[in-house]
Amino acid sequence: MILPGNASCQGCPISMAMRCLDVIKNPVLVIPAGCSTVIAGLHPKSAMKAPVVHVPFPSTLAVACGLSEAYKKLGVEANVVAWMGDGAADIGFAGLSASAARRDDVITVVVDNEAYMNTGTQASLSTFWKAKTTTSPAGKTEERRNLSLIMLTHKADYVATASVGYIRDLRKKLRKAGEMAGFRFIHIHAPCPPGWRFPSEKTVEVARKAVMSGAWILWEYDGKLRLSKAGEKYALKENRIPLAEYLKQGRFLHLSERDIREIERKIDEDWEFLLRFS
Amino acid sequence: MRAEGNRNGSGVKRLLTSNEAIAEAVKIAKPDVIAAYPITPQSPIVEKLAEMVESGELDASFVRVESEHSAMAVIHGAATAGARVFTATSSHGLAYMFEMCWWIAGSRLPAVMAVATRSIGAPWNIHGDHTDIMSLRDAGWIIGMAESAQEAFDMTLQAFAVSEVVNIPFAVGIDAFTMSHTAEIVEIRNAKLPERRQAYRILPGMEVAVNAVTMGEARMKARYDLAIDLEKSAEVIERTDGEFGSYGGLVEKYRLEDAEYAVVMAGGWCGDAKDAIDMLRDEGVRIGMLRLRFIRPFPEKAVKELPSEVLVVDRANTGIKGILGMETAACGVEVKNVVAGIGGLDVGIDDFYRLFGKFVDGKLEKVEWLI
Amino acid sequence: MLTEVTIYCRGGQGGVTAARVLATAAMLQGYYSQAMPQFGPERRGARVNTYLRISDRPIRRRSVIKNPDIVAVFDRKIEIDSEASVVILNSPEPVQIPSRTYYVNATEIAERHGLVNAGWAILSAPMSGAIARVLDIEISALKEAMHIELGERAERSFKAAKEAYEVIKWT
Amino acid sequence: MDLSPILSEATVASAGETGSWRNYRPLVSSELCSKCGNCIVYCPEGVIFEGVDSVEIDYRFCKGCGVCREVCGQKAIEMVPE
Repeated sequence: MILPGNASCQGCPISMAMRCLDVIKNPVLVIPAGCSTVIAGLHPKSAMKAPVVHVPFPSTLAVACGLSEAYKKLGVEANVVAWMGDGAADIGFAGLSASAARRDDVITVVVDNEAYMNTGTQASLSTFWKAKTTTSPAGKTEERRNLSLIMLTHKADYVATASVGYIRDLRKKLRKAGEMAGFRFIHIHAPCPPGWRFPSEKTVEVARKAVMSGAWILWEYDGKLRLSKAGEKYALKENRIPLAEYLKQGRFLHLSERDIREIERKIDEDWEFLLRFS
Repeated sequence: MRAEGNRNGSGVKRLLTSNEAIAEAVKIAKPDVIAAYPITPQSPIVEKLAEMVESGELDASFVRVESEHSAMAVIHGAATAGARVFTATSSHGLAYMFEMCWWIAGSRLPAVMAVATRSIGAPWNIHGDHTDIMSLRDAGWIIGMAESAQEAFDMTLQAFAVSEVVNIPFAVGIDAFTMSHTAEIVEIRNAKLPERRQAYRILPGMEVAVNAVTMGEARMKARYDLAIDLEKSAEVIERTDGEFGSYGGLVEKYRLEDAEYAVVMAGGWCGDAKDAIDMLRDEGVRIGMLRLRFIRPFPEKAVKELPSEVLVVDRANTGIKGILGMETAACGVEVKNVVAGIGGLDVGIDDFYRLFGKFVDGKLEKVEWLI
Repeated sequence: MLTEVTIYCRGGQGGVTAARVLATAAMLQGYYSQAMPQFGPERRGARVNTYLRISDRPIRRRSVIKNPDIVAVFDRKIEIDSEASVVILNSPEPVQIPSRTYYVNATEIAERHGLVNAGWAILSAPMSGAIARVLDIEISALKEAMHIELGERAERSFKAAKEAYEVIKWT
Repeated sequence: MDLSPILSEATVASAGETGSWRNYRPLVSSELCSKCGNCIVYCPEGVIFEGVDSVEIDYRFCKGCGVCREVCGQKAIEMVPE
């Protein structure tokens, strides 16, 4: 799907996730501004072995809807994939919500690296509490927004979280989404080596530690909410690794013991809250 | 009482507002995808289209979006896939979709949008002027301005025909309320449009990206091509004029042949101004009007042929000047410029009569505001 | 010849509909016509003007009517601030004003025909009947116009319009 | 109409021969490699393929990130300075 020799950084989680798109038949990608724009290829070259429609930030889902409606009207078989980062999900949230509410026949993938990486690591609504970014130099003061939970409350046809640390689980979820119709949403946790300040070979390890520490929960909803096999055991706190293990990233080096305990408390709350829907 | 006045023409006669006339034209054009967000005074256009889709009169996908930004984005996507598309907006709606207006033009996608031209706040005002549609000038759209419900109907059909030949989106302007909500007699002509055509479409299986990040001269080249093609669209507009009513192409020349004095205007208030011109003509004043039917491409040739005394009456300003005043002056024509009718301020025949009289008497300042 | 009519009414009374029905009826008789609501957010109960133009020549003007030939008043409580030579009033009895005045009890006719919505008599039908009579529009054209503009509501409305058309008096 | 400014064609090396970005080169031990495929699916660049005895790496485009070494359960990949 994504051809080698592309512009992604070393150890890029987005590129890793983009490779998984090959499980989807007849894809047409809609990509707003973000790292994915650059990774997908600079003019006059494209790195994707699929059609790509590059669009401005907040238009992503609406353009995807337009393509999907037109293909249906013109009798063209297609799987329109709106592929975006957490930045586009922030600025385009009204369009995302409307698309889900309309049940547009679109697969939405948010590769969430928890900040605006393409413009130089500014805080997003997904940025973790206390994480350092260039616009939260002392650590972000607000909570991160739980995007996938919001999409779940839209009762979309399919909602899943995934992680580049569990690529087979991610591929399975993309395949499942590709074989369904309706509004499908996949939220991929995508640890970013330069943005989070960890070595490029650690992308998978950091992603897995997020899941193993309980900081990123793997689940899916297709009418019923279930924890995914790959991460279900971390529902039990005693199975989790110490959170400090996951937080060994440049953006969290300033955290105190108390901060870490506070994050742990927030994570416990997140689990409790999510499991009410299952 | 009986009259025969409106019996000419072959199509069915109906009493329609410009909003309704546009909806009827769109129905004939058979778009595949329509997307819209309501805004006064455009809403009746898309309400009518929604009704037509609901009743099966029109086989189109009608997408109810949450904003004008998304309305333009939906038709952008649908046009990319090869669909015939339509939307409508006004004022703040146009401002909100502005970014996407640039994208659909830059992508060279044919599309048609009706703009019920309305003031942009602040302060709040829902009434007519041309401030919204004039903001579209730089985006790379063809911009037409109708004067009557009949012309709104004809121009909407022509818009599809022209846009799909030149691969440039086309906005049809109608004045808020004085046109959008005013019912007039419209002949529903039996126009037939060719099948949808466009320079490219994006389909599954293609290994191609559209609008990837450019470096070097590609963006400048794209912008230059669009500018040139927009200028050249004048030929297509002139050529197709007769197929959709006969108006004279980019401009309508009213009593201009022997005129010493010329008034340059656009939009729905030109009718009142024409009545005022007739009054002055009856008094022996050789005055006429150049009605700009198009703002883009700008009718430079016709403007350059104007007599030496020119008054441009504007319903939108840039700084202290009127926008059309500035555009006309940029063609090398010496102009007097009046800004009037902002925020729906009514300008009637008597007002035009007095204004034109002052112009003919040489008593107008270079730029004046009719407040 | 151009005839300009201003309808004074309150939002919800059907002034806009009346103007449209009359413009369509005039069109059916071969005239050019134009129906123009007062522009702005309509609010039920608030005073609104509606404008109607009929002419044997194309109508180009779209500005509001400042000096109407005829004024039709749907609600007597609305002050008539016009010097129009002809006034058509919704009133149970004649009213002495300088203009040539026609009157018809449109409210009573509307109520009797069940043309009421949320406690408001809908006056478009009887008043368009009354105005049509003054404008010399044929009853058959009015009937057809009502069918075009009102669809299935036309039948009952036309009965009320016809009654007003027949009973309108002048003082 | 010239569409070249707005359309782009799919191609390898859209950002050039990215092997030149590499500071460390992953070397695969054919003795240790079990061809489990972990490195193949996790390689961000998609430049690791199943070979005859072990996985093989297209060094023309490998950026040398080292993810393959980290996900290898057999410890069959080592990163050596270029």
